[in-house]
Amino acid sequence: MKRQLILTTDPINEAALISRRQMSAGMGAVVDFLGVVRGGEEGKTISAIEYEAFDKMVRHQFDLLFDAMATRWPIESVRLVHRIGVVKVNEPSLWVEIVAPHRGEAFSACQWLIDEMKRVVPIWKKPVA
Amino acid sequence: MKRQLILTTDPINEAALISRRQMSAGMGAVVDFLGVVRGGEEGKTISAIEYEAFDKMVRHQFDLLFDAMATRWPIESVRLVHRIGVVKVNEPSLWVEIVAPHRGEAFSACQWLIDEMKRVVPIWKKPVA
Amino acid sequence: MDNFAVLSESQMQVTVQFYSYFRELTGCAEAKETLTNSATLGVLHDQLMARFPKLVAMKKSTLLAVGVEYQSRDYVLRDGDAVSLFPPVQGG
Amino acid sequence: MDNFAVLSESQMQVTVQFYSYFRELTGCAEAKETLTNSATLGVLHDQLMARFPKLVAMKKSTLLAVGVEYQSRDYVLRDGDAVSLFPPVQGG
Repeated sequence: MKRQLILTTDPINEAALISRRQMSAGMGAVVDFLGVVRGGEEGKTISAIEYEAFDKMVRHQFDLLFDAMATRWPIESVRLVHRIGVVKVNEPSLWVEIVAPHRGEAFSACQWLIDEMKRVVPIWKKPVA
Repeated sequence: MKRQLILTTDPINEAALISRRQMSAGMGAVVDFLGVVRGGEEGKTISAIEYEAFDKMVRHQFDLLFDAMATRWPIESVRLVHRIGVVKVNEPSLWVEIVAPHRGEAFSACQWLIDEMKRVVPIWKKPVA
Repeated sequence: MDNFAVLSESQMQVTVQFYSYFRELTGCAEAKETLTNSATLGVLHDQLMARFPKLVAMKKSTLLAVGVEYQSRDYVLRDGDAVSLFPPVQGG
Repeated sequence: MDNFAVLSESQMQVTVQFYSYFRELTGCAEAKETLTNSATLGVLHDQLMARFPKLVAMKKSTLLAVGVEYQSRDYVLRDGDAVSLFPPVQGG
């Protein structure tokens, strides 16, 4: 399973990421997820979210998650970009892509990865008024 | 809920579709699905799939599915492009996008729409050797 | 009145479209069928299977629509209805 | 040996990093703690809660890591271990 993890303070360039997608002839499904900073968190209006990461542990924990995905689903590739630092409302903070033979495993793996990320990957949010 | 359905014999231009996405400040999740023609269907090597559609009924059945989605999930927009005619191996035949406040509903709605499409929308496949 | 049979007062005519490999099973894309007034979709389906025996093997999985709506075999047809018969759909 | 206390043979020292709002609760990003040899992560946590009482309210939801791995309170620490304490994660 090919894997790519990018932690970056730069804006997420969805078009560029998509243009660099590689998939072989056996692959039938691509699921892309984009998480975008919402204008209101828990009823309060915010202008941005500041993301903090424990970088080295983030990389290790994602590696463990990718290892688990590779044993569980016949995925060809996973790519994940998480933005760190201040991300303004309406801008994406997370982009995830799964390429797999069939849609069932692509959807399952994508949702599992995001759920697990929110459980074990040391990234924290701080709303910016 | 905004809705867009495109049935086309032209190639699916993912980058152009993404560049035309509109989403408001309350939206936090975008799920894009791309279905791609695989090189082998049921063990046989193929070069393409020919898609046939009962166009008028396809549009009506998608309308019914979109109506059901609007009552079931707080989705802001659904866009679906299905290619008709001969689609070569490695080229996308289907593109679906859901924009919603949260990822749970975006994933659920996207998977539901594709499952229902495969149950009720009159489009058929014919492998091309 | 090309292609239309002369109907008695107790008869009606419907058009039938075949899709996907049902066209290969029947050898045609469209047929016109004459039925007794108020005949059901099930009666039409039986009549079509008698005329096109290769449809019989697909009986259980055949999908039936009138216009752009799915209908069951109980559906009561009206003169001029546009019926469609097709195998399970498989888009995507 | 700046910042390092003089240790007896039965003692060890670990560094502790705080993340997210734990830094605000403790007023610092990093601390050094001296412990008895073979003390567990739970002992360290208790010692930190005594030193930084605002951590007590977060006790149940505190995540503990040594290096880049999560560890339980039973984990036996070694001299020089890099420990991290943080609240539930919430990326995405």
